[in-house]
Amino acid sequence: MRYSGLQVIKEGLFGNKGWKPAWRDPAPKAEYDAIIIGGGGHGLSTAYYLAKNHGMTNIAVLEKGYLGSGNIGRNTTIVRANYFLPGNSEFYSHSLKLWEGLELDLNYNVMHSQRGLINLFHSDGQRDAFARRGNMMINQGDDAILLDREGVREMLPFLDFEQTRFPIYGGLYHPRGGTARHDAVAWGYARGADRRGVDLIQNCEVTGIDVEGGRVTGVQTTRGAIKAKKVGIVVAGRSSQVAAMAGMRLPIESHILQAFVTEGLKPVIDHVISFGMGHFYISQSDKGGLVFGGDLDFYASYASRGNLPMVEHVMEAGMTLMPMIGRAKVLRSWGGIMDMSPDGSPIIDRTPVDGLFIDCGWNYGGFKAVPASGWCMAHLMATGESHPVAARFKLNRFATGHVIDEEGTGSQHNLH
Amino acid sequence: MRLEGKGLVDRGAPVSFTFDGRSYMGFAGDTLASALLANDVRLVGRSFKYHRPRGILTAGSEEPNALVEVVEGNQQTPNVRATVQEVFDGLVARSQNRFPSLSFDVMGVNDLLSPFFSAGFYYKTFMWPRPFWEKLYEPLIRRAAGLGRLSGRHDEAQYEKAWAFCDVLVIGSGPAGLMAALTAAQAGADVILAEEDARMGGRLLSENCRVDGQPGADWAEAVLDELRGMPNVRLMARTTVTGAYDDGTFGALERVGLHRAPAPHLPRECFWRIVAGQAVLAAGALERAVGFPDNDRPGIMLASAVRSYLHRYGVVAGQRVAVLANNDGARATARDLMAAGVKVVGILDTRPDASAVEDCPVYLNAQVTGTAGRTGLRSVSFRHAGGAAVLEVDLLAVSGGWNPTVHLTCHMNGRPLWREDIAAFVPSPGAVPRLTAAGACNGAFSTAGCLREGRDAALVALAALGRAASDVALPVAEDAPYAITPFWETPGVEGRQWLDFANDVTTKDVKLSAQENFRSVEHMKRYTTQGMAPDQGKNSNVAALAVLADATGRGIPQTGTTTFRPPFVPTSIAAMGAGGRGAGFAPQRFLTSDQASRDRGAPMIEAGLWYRPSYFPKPGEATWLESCNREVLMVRESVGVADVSTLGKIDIQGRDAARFLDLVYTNTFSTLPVGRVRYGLMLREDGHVLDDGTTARLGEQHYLMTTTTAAAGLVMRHLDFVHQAFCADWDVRFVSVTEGWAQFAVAGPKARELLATLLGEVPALPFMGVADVALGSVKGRLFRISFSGEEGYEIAVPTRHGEALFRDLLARAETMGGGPYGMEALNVLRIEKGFITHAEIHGRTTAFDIGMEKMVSAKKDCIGKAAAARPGMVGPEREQLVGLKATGAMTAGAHLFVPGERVHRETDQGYVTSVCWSPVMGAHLALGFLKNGRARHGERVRVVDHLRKIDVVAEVCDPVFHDREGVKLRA
Amino acid sequence: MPELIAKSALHGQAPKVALGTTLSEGVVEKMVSVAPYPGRGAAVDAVLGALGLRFPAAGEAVAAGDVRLIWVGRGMAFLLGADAPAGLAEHAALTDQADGWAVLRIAGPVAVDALMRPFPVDLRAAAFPVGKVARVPLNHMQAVLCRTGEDAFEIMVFRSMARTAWHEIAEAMDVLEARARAS
Amino acid sequence: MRINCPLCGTRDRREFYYYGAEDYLDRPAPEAPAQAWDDYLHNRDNPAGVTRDLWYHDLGCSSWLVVTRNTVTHEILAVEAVADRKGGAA
Repeated sequence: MRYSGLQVIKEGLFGNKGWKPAWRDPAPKAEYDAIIIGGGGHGLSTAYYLAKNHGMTNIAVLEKGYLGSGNIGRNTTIVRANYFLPGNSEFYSHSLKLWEGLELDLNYNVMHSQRGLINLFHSDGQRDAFARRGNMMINQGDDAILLDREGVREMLPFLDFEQTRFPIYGGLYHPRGGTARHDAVAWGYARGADRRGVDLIQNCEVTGIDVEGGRVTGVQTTRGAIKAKKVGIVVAGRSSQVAAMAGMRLPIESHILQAFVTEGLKPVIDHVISFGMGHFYISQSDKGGLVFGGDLDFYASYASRGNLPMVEHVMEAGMTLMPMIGRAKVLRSWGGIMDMSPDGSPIIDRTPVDGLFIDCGWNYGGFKAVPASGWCMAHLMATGESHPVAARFKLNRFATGHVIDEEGTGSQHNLH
Repeated sequence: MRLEGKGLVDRGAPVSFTFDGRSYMGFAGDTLASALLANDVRLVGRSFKYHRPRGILTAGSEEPNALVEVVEGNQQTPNVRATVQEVFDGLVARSQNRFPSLSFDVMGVNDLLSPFFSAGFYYKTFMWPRPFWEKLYEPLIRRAAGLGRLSGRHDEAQYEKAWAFCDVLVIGSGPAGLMAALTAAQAGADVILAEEDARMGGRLLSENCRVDGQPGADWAEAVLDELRGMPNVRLMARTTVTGAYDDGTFGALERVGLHRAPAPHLPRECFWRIVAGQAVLAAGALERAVGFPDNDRPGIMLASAVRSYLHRYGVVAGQRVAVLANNDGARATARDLMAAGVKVVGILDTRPDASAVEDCPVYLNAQVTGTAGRTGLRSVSFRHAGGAAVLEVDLLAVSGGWNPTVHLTCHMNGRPLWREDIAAFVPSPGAVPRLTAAGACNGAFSTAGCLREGRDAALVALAALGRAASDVALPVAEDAPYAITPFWETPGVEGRQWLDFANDVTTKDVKLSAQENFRSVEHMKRYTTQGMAPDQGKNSNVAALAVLADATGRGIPQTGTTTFRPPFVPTSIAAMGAGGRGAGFAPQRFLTSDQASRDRGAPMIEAGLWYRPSYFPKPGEATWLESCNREVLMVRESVGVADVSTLGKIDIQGRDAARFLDLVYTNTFSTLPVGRVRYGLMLREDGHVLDDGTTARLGEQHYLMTTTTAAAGLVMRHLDFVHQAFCADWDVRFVSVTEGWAQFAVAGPKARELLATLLGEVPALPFMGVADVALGSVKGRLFRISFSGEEGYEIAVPTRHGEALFRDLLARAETMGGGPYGMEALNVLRIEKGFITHAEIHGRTTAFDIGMEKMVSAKKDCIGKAAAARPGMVGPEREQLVGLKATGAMTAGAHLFVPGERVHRETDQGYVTSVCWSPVMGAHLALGFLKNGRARHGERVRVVDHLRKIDVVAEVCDPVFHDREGVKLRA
Repeated sequence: MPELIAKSALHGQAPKVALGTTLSEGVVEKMVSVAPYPGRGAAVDAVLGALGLRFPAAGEAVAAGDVRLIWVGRGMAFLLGADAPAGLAEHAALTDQADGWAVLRIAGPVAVDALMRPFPVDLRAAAFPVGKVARVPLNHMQAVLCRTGEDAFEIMVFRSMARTAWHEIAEAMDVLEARARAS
Repeated sequence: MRINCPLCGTRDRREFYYYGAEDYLDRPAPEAPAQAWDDYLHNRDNPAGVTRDLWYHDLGCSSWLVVTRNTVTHEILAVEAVADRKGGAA
């Protein structure tokens, strides 16, 4: 069933009785050409592009909960391509280009909104670091504009320019940055993959990975054994556990990232604003909620929930930067489980087991990567070779010292 | 309408307030909702999506409809619950999400278009043409969405945060909470009793009930009097516990100043962090609505709320009332109203087998098939066991049963348990460690049951605390069983039945989500937005779940629940962020020279929480650059003085001090002679540069390390780790002395001359030497070190003398043609000399990159040495520190390219980190990193900064531009 | 040769009084950190014994007349009011700390309430009795908190942050006063 | 979250700085093979369950601590000073 405005009107006139399921609920087959473990954003986009770009349709996505039950539904929905190190730069640039055609490609409105992202800076040194970044963005073919204090004031007049603890020197404006409706991304890819014949199997937890003679042969699940020639692990938040099923120990530590949304308010913030100095970023959803967050809780955790010190820190940062949000009331907080890698950059690579591939280590930046991650993981699984824009995301780069450390904080997992 | 002689409001204290510009009277003790109802105002809001007219549904913080803006001067607070806001003289409130007025809202047209606005419709359209999304569709959606408005102005009001510690935290002051508090307090435990309402007593204030023979409210007051008299009890009214966190920590929001006119320093709200040894959750239960067509009209109210308004406020919200219920409890509503003289036209009991005996007509097996009255209920149509009927009513009290307030027990991932007998979820025991649920929130709905569970929960808490319990007698109270037959929606009728009032989610939306295979409860929630409105699903999640369970052919327990997460009630950013506004976000650190610098007009800039002077303008200087150039030349030609006290200073002593330094620095300090200073490089264990600085050997077993300003805390933590983890038994101790010494750089060809006038005699220090000096009776230290490339000294005195010494040094310098210099000049001087800062050691550079690989001693181990040897950390592919010299201006952040090659990420050769105009050399200088840069001195590179429109060619050179041989330093 | 005048961290700051409670700047003339080397505990106590002192346990302040030795962290105490006794340097690292810290004193009936705003620590009498000392943050600042009387405390913060520390406690006092006025 | 510092007593999490897994205590010998250093710096068991990790009482007594705790429930089972650990310091 094709979605369109006309279809919405037609169905509306007939009581909305004709809408079909967005995807099937197939029983798992005994064998597939490829299995993707993990029905989150990255897993679903991997499946979609395996089917679409590589014609692999005898494949399944195994999800232990419901589709999109991981971080794809627990993030702050920011989409951007503002990295400055080789490796990240070309990858996120590619991802943003895919975002820009996503609705028409998927026939699903993921509400990708290029409302612009502004990274504030508060000293000459920070300005120069952002200039280095912005220039790299332009060198890569993306967009960036360096705003001075008055330029920021023009766009964001409600910031506290007079009293805030860290005076605003300016901002790096990324006009093509923005947001998207997070759940819709999962659903759009799920529906797209399903329409191409991919089996999306929910409530199917993988409990083991079968390896024979150094080669993957299938997986054990709560719904029985399933054979497969190729298996992709795409389970950010649980990467260490699933990789351990194949005897691997990953350079990953799991951390909580909390985020917050307020009650609905009439539009007051039209951009995505990032206040790095205060570890605070914010945007306003189309429903009117202020969606914002800060840094990790900073201790390893799988609890999907955090504690007050970071909650308070985030609120304090909001109050020093934009005290006009003081009377907005936080409606809900939540926590996602982040795969934190030792350099803050992800891994899309083969593993020591033949036919077993891994896509993990997205730190707290996985949402915007969903299209390119799936694109590159699909390329890797289909061809056995890294896609050129993900060629630096090697599993062994820590051992060899070829790290991609945007933050410059070193090999401590939680500092990225 | 207000009833004479009823209610607990203070009839002797009338107050005046306005709503939508009209003045009304209420009494102290009223909420805005009770006062509006007393004034027969029924229409108070508009719904989110369809802009449906809405009235007051509840009498508590769970209210989904009656959300208003409260206005104070040019500031306003959106989405205030009229059911929580207390009235006071001068309160100004107005309705929201309507245009132009509450009674005529043009957006009400959405209601007519609702067939096209089904759940998730926006995912299926607005896709074409692509640019229309940001330009047309999204702005329309954004404008229509949202409820209240922020003022857009800084919130300048006072807020507060505080801590409290107790043995037992009791949450809720109804019968269970009061018994728990009393039991715990009488056993001597420190008790905090937190109550969301302005007045303690919970449902005892809202029901016609008796405890120990007295009216419930009187019994509550007597218990509260007793608690007030106990020093170990703290009563916190107007305080909502918002979240349960690890290890007995709770967040709580106290409404301190919201019920009165603002006053100076009086906080609007206080966010408490309460740490409790044990907790008793006695949060009560929330009544559920019932699904039937147009069940959202003003005049349809929860039965318990009708009783609250009657007993607590002496208000009835209608003249002709009907009651719709699926349980026995709601019968009291009819009886209480009739006792108060209100006309009850009928009880509509959805159960076929309930009792029909009341003093008013009772209709069994009743199902409402429709309601009339757009801005206020006029009639109810229904069918029942005996046929169908229409009742003219202006108030319909509804009760779909009760949901225990389990929310806090879910905050640590606990999943509530479904209890079939009460058709509700109850807390999973132990879901929050050290917290016991009691009373209605635990599924005990009788007054006697609440009293008993409250006492028992306190006994559990006392036992866990190891305290003996005193014998607390249980009062006598009603103990009727709770009889309910679930009724979620009305079958076989046309029309929309609302679940989530605020977000306009109907039973049709839930069924559509199931139809489209959004069958998981989380999918349904996210697809329909059920439960995501300001009431957080408190009024509707369970009913929506039941409808989904039915639509998917599963039971409720199999369908599951969504997760309740903090906060329990929407909580203001300002309260949780209290203290963060303005400069409060981080401590401010001031130098002893601060006032002296400001006296000279120096703009102060923030650096690692410190404030440092940027430059010292002189009359006639129009730009910072003019001042900076003068200060640079001053240092190069005569003498300059700068406060460098912000550098971290660590005093290190012990027989193993030298050995310790050898471990943390790449180079060797055990060979440093006493009285000498050495530059040291410190790596992280991953092989990248952590910090650099000079370390002086003050004695055989005594060193003084300096760190950069930014990394002072980081280095201290690092040293503590290395010491405690790897060599705790070594004879070494260290402590920060950053704050103990004020230290000033005196630099330039006349530095020694200046110091001679100060000290009488300057110790004959070699370059990189240190000596004790005396300034009168004050003992100081003199270092011969330089960050400028000139002959330079740093003189340090105990901090209390810092200001005096700074002013003295300036006075002396100025008589010699010198003076103070600021951060700008300091930066130019160090770039000319090729000294690095954190602009260069930004966390991604290695000793190899900055040309210091020879400083990594081959003769010993050090932190970071092994990892620095990884293949990717060295070699010609790395970007290496170089100098750049150009005739045109360069910018830090520019990238480097080979002239003639295309400018692209793939051809990128490096980047610029620091730039300056060198007035000494008459050239633009820069430091930067260039691939294989050390082998490329003499080459020309293109410096491109798109952002600042810079495109110049520079010459690659050694990073040391000034006095490469160090002749001046050693003069 | 100049005679350099000395200024305290909060030089010129008048005491603040609210609800009978006074916040004022304290004076430290002498303060030395004492950090015994490994295995030297007995020797350190022997030397300190001459002053009538011993090295304090964690959270403890030991006093002899006007001379105090207060625990300030792992393996370290501050000696206040006296020079380090002869011989101590053989067994412990000694470092002058008199200029590195600002001292604030608060005394009066709402001292505890005021401190329960910025300090995340249990100040109930049983948990924090008179004589106890703790390393505990004052909001975001490192601090030393010492209970000197039932309603009296001494607070030490790094000298450069004294103004922020003062502001945060003074604001808590203002708020308490406004609350009292409103109730 | 509250951590029972052996010197300071039970304190709020905000006073502590988190470093990472206990692995950081087992520093390989300087000449150890590259794999040992890779494991030391990067690779982690990262259990969903009981783990031992390193915390620093940053705004307190400056002790480095080994905390035994559960990453799923956040329950803290034991706290020990790094410097005092059995068989610890070299």
